[in-house]
Amino acid sequence: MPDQVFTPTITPDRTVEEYKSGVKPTWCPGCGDFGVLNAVYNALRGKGYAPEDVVLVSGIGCSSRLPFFSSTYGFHTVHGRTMPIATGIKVGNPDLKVLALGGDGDAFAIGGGHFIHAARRNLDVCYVIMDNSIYGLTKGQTSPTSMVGFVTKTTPKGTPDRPVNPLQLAMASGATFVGRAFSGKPKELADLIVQGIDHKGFAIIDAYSPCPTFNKVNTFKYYRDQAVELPREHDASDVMQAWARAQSTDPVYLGVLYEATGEASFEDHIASAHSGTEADVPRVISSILERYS
Amino acid sequence: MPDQVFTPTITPDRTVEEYKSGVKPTWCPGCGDFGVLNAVYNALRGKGYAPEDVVLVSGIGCSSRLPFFSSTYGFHTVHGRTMPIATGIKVGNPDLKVLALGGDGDAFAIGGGHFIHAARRNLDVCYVIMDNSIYGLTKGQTSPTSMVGFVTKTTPKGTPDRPVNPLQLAMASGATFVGRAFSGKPKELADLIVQGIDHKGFAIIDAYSPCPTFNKVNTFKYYRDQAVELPREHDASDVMQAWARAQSTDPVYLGVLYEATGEASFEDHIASAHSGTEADVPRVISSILERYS
Amino acid sequence: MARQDLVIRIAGEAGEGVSITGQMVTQATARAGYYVLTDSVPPAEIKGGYSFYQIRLSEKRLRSRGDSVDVLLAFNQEAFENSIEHLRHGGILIYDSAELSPPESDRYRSYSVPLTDIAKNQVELALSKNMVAVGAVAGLFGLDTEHIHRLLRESKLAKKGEDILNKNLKAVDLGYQYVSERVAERASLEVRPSKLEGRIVISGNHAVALGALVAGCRRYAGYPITPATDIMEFLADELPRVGGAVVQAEDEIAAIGMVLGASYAGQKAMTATSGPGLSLMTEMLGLASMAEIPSVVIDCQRAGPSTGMPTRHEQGDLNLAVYGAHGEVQRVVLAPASLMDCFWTTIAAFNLAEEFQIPAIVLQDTVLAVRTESIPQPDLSTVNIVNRQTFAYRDAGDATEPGYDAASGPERYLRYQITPDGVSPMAIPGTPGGAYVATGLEHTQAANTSSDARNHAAMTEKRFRKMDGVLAKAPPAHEYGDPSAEIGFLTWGSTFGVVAEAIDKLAAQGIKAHALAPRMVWPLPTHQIDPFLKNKRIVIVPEVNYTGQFANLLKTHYQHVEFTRLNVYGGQPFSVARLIEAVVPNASTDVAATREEAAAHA
Amino acid sequence: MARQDLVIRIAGEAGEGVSITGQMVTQATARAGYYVLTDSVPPAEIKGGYSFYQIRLSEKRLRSRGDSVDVLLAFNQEAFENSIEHLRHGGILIYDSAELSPPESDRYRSYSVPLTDIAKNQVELALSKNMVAVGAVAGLFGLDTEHIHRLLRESKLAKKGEDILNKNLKAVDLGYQYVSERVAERASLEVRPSKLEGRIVISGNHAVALGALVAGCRRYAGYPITPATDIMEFLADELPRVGGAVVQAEDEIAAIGMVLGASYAGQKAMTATSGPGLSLMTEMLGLASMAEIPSVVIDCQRAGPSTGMPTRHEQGDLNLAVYGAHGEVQRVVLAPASLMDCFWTTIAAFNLAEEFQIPAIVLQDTVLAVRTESIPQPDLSTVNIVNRQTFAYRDAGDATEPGYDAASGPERYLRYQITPDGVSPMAIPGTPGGAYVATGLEHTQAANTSSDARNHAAMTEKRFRKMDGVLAKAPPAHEYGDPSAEIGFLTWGSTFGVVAEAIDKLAAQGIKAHALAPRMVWPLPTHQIDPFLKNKRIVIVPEVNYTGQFANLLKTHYQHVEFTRLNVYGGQPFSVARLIEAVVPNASTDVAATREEAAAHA
Ligand SMILES: Cc1ncc(C[n+]2csc(CCOP(=O)(O)OP(=O)(O)O)c2C)c(N)n1
Ligand SMILES: Cc1ncc(C[n+]2csc(CCOP(=O)(O)OP(=O)(O)O)c2C)c(N)n1
Ligand code: SF4
Ligand code: SF4
Ligand SMILES: [Mg+2]
Ligand SMILES: [Mg+2]
Repeated sequence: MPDQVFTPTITPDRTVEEYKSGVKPTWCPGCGDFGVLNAVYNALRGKGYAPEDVVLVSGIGCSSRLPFFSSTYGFHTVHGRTMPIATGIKVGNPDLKVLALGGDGDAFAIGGGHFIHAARRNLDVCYVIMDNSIYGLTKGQTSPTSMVGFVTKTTPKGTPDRPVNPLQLAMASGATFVGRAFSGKPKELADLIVQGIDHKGFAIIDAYSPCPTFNKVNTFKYYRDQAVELPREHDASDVMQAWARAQSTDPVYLGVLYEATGEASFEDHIASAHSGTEADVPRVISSILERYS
Repeated sequence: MPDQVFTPTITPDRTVEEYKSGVKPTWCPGCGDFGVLNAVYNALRGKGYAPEDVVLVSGIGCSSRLPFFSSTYGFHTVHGRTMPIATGIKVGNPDLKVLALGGDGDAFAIGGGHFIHAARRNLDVCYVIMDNSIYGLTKGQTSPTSMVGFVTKTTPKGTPDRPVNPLQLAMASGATFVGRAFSGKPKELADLIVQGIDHKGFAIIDAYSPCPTFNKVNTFKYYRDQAVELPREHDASDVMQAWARAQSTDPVYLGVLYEATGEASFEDHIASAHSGTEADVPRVISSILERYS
Repeated sequence: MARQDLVIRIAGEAGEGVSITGQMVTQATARAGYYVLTDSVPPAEIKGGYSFYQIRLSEKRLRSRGDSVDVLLAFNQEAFENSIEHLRHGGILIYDSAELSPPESDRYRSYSVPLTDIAKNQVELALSKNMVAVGAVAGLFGLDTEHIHRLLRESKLAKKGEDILNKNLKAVDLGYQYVSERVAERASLEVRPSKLEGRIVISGNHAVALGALVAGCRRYAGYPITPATDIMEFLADELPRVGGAVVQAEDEIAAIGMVLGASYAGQKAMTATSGPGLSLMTEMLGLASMAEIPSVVIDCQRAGPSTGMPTRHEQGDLNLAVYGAHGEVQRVVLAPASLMDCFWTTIAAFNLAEEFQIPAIVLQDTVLAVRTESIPQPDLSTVNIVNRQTFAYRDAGDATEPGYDAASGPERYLRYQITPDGVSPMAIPGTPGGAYVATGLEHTQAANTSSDARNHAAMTEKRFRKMDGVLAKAPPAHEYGDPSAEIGFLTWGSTFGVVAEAIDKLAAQGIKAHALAPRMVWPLPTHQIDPFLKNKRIVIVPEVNYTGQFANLLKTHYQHVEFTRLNVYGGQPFSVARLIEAVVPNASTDVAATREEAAAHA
Repeated sequence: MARQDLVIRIAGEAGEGVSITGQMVTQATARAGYYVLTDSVPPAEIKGGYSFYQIRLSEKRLRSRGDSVDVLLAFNQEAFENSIEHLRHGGILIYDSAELSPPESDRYRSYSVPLTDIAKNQVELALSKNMVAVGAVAGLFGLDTEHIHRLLRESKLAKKGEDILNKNLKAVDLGYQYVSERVAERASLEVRPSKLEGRIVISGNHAVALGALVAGCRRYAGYPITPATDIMEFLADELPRVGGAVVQAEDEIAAIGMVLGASYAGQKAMTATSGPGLSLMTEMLGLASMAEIPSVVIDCQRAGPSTGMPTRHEQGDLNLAVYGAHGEVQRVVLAPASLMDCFWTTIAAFNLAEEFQIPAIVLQDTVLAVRTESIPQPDLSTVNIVNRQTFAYRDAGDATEPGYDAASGPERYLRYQITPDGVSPMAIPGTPGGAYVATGLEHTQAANTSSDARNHAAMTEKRFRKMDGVLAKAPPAHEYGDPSAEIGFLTWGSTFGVVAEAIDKLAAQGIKAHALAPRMVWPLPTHQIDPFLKNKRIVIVPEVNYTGQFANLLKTHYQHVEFTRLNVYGGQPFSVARLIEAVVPNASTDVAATREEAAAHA
């Protein structure tokens, strides 16, 4: 098995239909996740990947159901463990195209620790966080990106916790591509996903994906009012500019806030550490036995 | 029990000896942690706290043994869980003086997720990370603050992971006090701990504390060469300045890089949510029973 | 002649409609003096999809949801398809004629009720459809609509203005009227209310939360998870009213960590979760045992393994609760067997945790978590609250005084003192002279670390001695049926309720049976089980899992008793019929095995 | 007459000195053709503190570290104090006169050897003290110093220049000379070497790592923890040499997650940890069972609970390995019983994990983890490697062909196909037509989510059917002693080695005994245990834990067998004496119970 290698197939003239699994999404009508799903379909089509060369990895949450709606391979893991499993898949077979997906709770609450480390490893994975500032699947509790004072049944007096800033968190952890998008602009989102895939190293995209059922604050309208494209002059290679625009809450900026190019990916490091292949197994074992004799 | 309340005793004329437990530190000769321990003694003495009003909370690691050497209360928890337990203690009794302590592995590897959330809660705790860029207790493996290329037995070709920036991570997570210190300057460290204690909200101090046994790179000499005090003009209230100086690696800056004052602490939020006390229990229970009848 | 009981299922799309209708009927029914007990699919995962709310009412105390449905109210086609096989032969189907037109069948009588139409055209408020449904259901068994009217007037609806309220009242009446004029079988559906007073209608999870509040729990930390979240939601409302606090943690490890921290600081604290969360707490629970920190964990068991079927029932976490630790730990595991028990068992958990400074795990299960039931208001005057033994500062300077002596210095306080019962007084931070370091490392009596062999052995024994005390304080087991019977059911959790009904049914057939359900499932309360086993020829151990976790636990102690395992594992509770079948194979009972169970028997 | 065996303990401050001296003696002894077996305190937690390295050598195969010490070499006072009670009556104490002057005693003969002095003044290289010690030890039992010289020449020292090397060689000779001129009992210490060839000297953890490499493991993810870290360190060196990779994860949850990810992607992968890490992996291991992902976890058991005593021995994680999951899972738990077994059992773990697509847990223990032993070089030609059944793309378009048919579309691939043996071929990403979503939710054969009761029941049964296959493929159990004996020891893990020695000793006293140690401890290999139990009158179950975890596991299956539990729980392994005592109470054996054990008997 270790020698199973393949060259991913790229076919430019694919259709979106080829990426659909035939399973009907179970999301509520009006859920932002539909837009993200469409953007994922379109991004994959744009890349022309064969569905079998792609793995969508997710956690647990409404958003994390996405892989079931796609004809690619998928791994719907457990809550918060999207990153470790995506890491394992990429380390297991660096030729696979791995897209990670999931909710804000999955990524930043229970998965917060793994997020930091996936970023600092600079794993060549694009991670789209479907950020609705709420726990959708468990029916509406405060999430790490909810605003201070956000009222839910578990925080009836409003949450006291200051929101995590996903973009700054990614930058502080060494991520090399940091973007923000909005499910209400699925074309731009699809473009951003393509850029994230093309980027060598860890690409994080915080995608606002409203939950009309449980979050009555961060709605489509809210983001339409609040979110603007990055100004033309924004220099994504300048970490200080990126940090400053990530800090802004009014407006919030959409697009590639930060990108560092030319950095080695985790996969590069692994490959460069190799001093042999499967063919060397007998030789290596002999040399070990000799060493111990 | 819920009504056990007390007013912390402050006695200004205490001696350092009063904070020693009589247990001899088990650290290797020359370990940076001795300097941190002394700074902790001095900071507590400076505050004049009664030892029984103080709880030192730690995880697992060489550094995390510190509470055993102090005459205060202590909780030597499990690896990486310093923050949840410190949170519980403060929420359990907000009058206690809680100082958290531990290693870089404890704080940023296994404890990385909790670190983010302790910061965003703005818990009124001062957290001193004894940062030696190595796992000391397990005999020398790469830690999240080790530099790229750092060679250990688990990373014989040098670690591929980019180091976490503890200060930026804290800022991205909403910490309101972010400082850096060096065990080789214990007086300044003690002062910084006092400032961290005095700060209302979460104070994180990344304290370089070399491990001469296993880290032959980040030595006392290394930090003496590399670390300088913040320039006089540094404005700790300016998050952009703080971010920029936290970004710098040559030199690295010592002192309070960032402080936001006047923010409500987690304990403030909890107190402000209270609409009654233990005395209201019978009334509250009656009203619940009525509601359900 | 009035019926003994009636089972009504309201089925439709997951969301507010089904549960609002169900809850309103339940409340009104209880107000009218009936015993009432419900079942439902817990808050659905994502909106949409099939969902139901099942209400059973009776003049007498109820113990299970009922094997089959007498009246099915179907809001849509999917609901009809999923529920119809649960309708008993000769049952009644009510459906919204605007949404579906089910086929005729001689298995049931069906009535179309134009719920949507009445709401739209007669009430002129489309949203009042659910109230038309409530009225229709009331009309079926003759529930006085006055109870519904009063509930509506007390509800949030009343604040929406006179017009809205009146329209809703009218909707109820129209639904009632429609049904009472058309459904011929009405008389056969009548159930007499009981005349009991002073009852509350509460869900199992809320009973747990109320129990915690009464037991003295003042800190809660948790991470949302089905079907445990409403415990947190209840306490998030109530604890701040008594100076307490609820923290939404970043994950379950943090939640249990906060509980340990708060308890170390002197508070009674708890968390609630379900299987995945309990799995994550494994390491921290070991710390709780080793550092001897009182702590309570409610595990609302759902169908596993892994994420499994989050809204389905299973008694699958017993092994984890008992054995889930590296090294060897002391803990108590309790399981409520009825809704009332959710309240009392939670209190017992706090008391045992406090007295013995150990973690107590309550194995709630999905059936009880989501069940709403009318129960007698718990008699708070009988509540016994236990607090941990604390270390107190004595400044007497009197060396003859046992305990701490200020002059002798802090060495005198032995946090982990080796005592005959294994319990050592705990110093709460802030107590002078009590300073110590709580630790998960093996330690001496004075809480210093030690790898000494003699010390480890002695400390292990000290900690395990506490388990004897725990056993002596075991809350009484549930018993049902005829103690002289040779057929015994030894069970746990909500399965006990179904067993009790089965025993009644067997008794009616002249078959004697006897049931025992220990509320403390670990350590094994052999002093409760021994007398039960004495005269038994057959001991059946029914549980909703595949491997027979409780049966295996029993076998580790009872080497010479033959336990007959009886397991269903389809994510559904036992039916009464299945249990009867185990005693009287091929018995033709009047209840049809449900589809789920048919599958799960295999 | 030469002795059967000799036990030498080198004791001093934790750090390089003790282990370098010990390792050098061990290597040279093995080169000289002796069987050699060591014990030591695992890499200490923080530098300093007491540490020892114990070497037992013999002409015959050894199975335990030896109950008592024949020769104690004490580097300092603390080492003397901690070790002296392990020295047998009439044993020999060698100490560094510069560091301590122990009292005279008639329990032992003592010799001062001026290690420091010789190194400083005669060799003129203070650092050579350890080599003086090595020479001194060699001199005691007549080990040819040529073996040591050769090791030094092959070592890193040789690169430090001729002068340094020569000084070290001289140090060895001076130590040898000093002892041979002074120690009167030398003749009585002589042990004859065996003449076996082709042996390797390896530690238990390295044998595990080597086994993994041979089994086809190409990905490793782990988080450092005592006493497991050296498995990771070994593979960090070796895997990149064969195109593999090691990832240092941020915690144990991430480590097992990476293992599952890599395995999903088609690699054989593993992680190694000890108790605290295994606890943290509980949830993820449930996912592995549910999503059916082959995976291997090495758990180097240490003394618990919680952080416990990280450098001490205990067989305390069996419960967690077997039962540590919410819901009900399929896994295999193996335990090596000897050093050689560490190699083979790891291979068996991979084979079982692959064949049945389940997690396999290897319960390594501290005794084996840190033991170094001379063992025959494993015969790689007998290694059998099993790979998972994979789904292969067949573009035949031939509908009669079983398996995938391109024309029929991806629905045709059933990842979780219900098969007679429960095993369903696994598609590896990149395989056309094999796309599926691995999930921890209950799922249909086609890997879609489902809460259907019939489906859950059928899937539960499918998954559990795999356990029958696992049993059929159980690696053979270890057996020792006389099968006709009525006294049986049923044990597991490293305890088996001590049991085997006890059986030899009992045989010498004319008492017949028989031992069995299944290498597969879960599922219970009853086909191996049944025949063993057949003629037994007494079945003793010795294990290093308090509650008798293996005994309890046995009881869940064997209802009518009386198992006699025998437990020590001081963080130390069994002594031979303790086991003999269990059979022949108050037997006066020639071995003294060690202090640790004396404590742990209670
Ligand atoms: C270990 C564990 N804890 C808790 C849960 C319950 N749970 C499922 S999804 C979820 C959070 C969902 O929020 P998010 O990740 O933001 O996804 P969304 O549903 O909003 O898309 C929680 C708490 C779980 N499945 N597993
Ligand atoms: C759950 C768990 N995983 C791993 C370990 C092993 N371990 C103990 S301390 C430590 C890391 C020590 O590094 P750090 O936190 O930086 O502290 P230091 O020793 O350097 O002061 C590790 C991996 C453990 N005790 N528990
Ligand atoms: S609950 Fe919210 S996030 Fe979940 S499917 Fe519905 S709208 Fe989307
Ligand atoms: S190993 Fe390093 S960190 Fe640990 S005590 Fe020694 S010097 Fe300090
Ligand atoms: Mg969300
Ligand atoms: Mg460190």
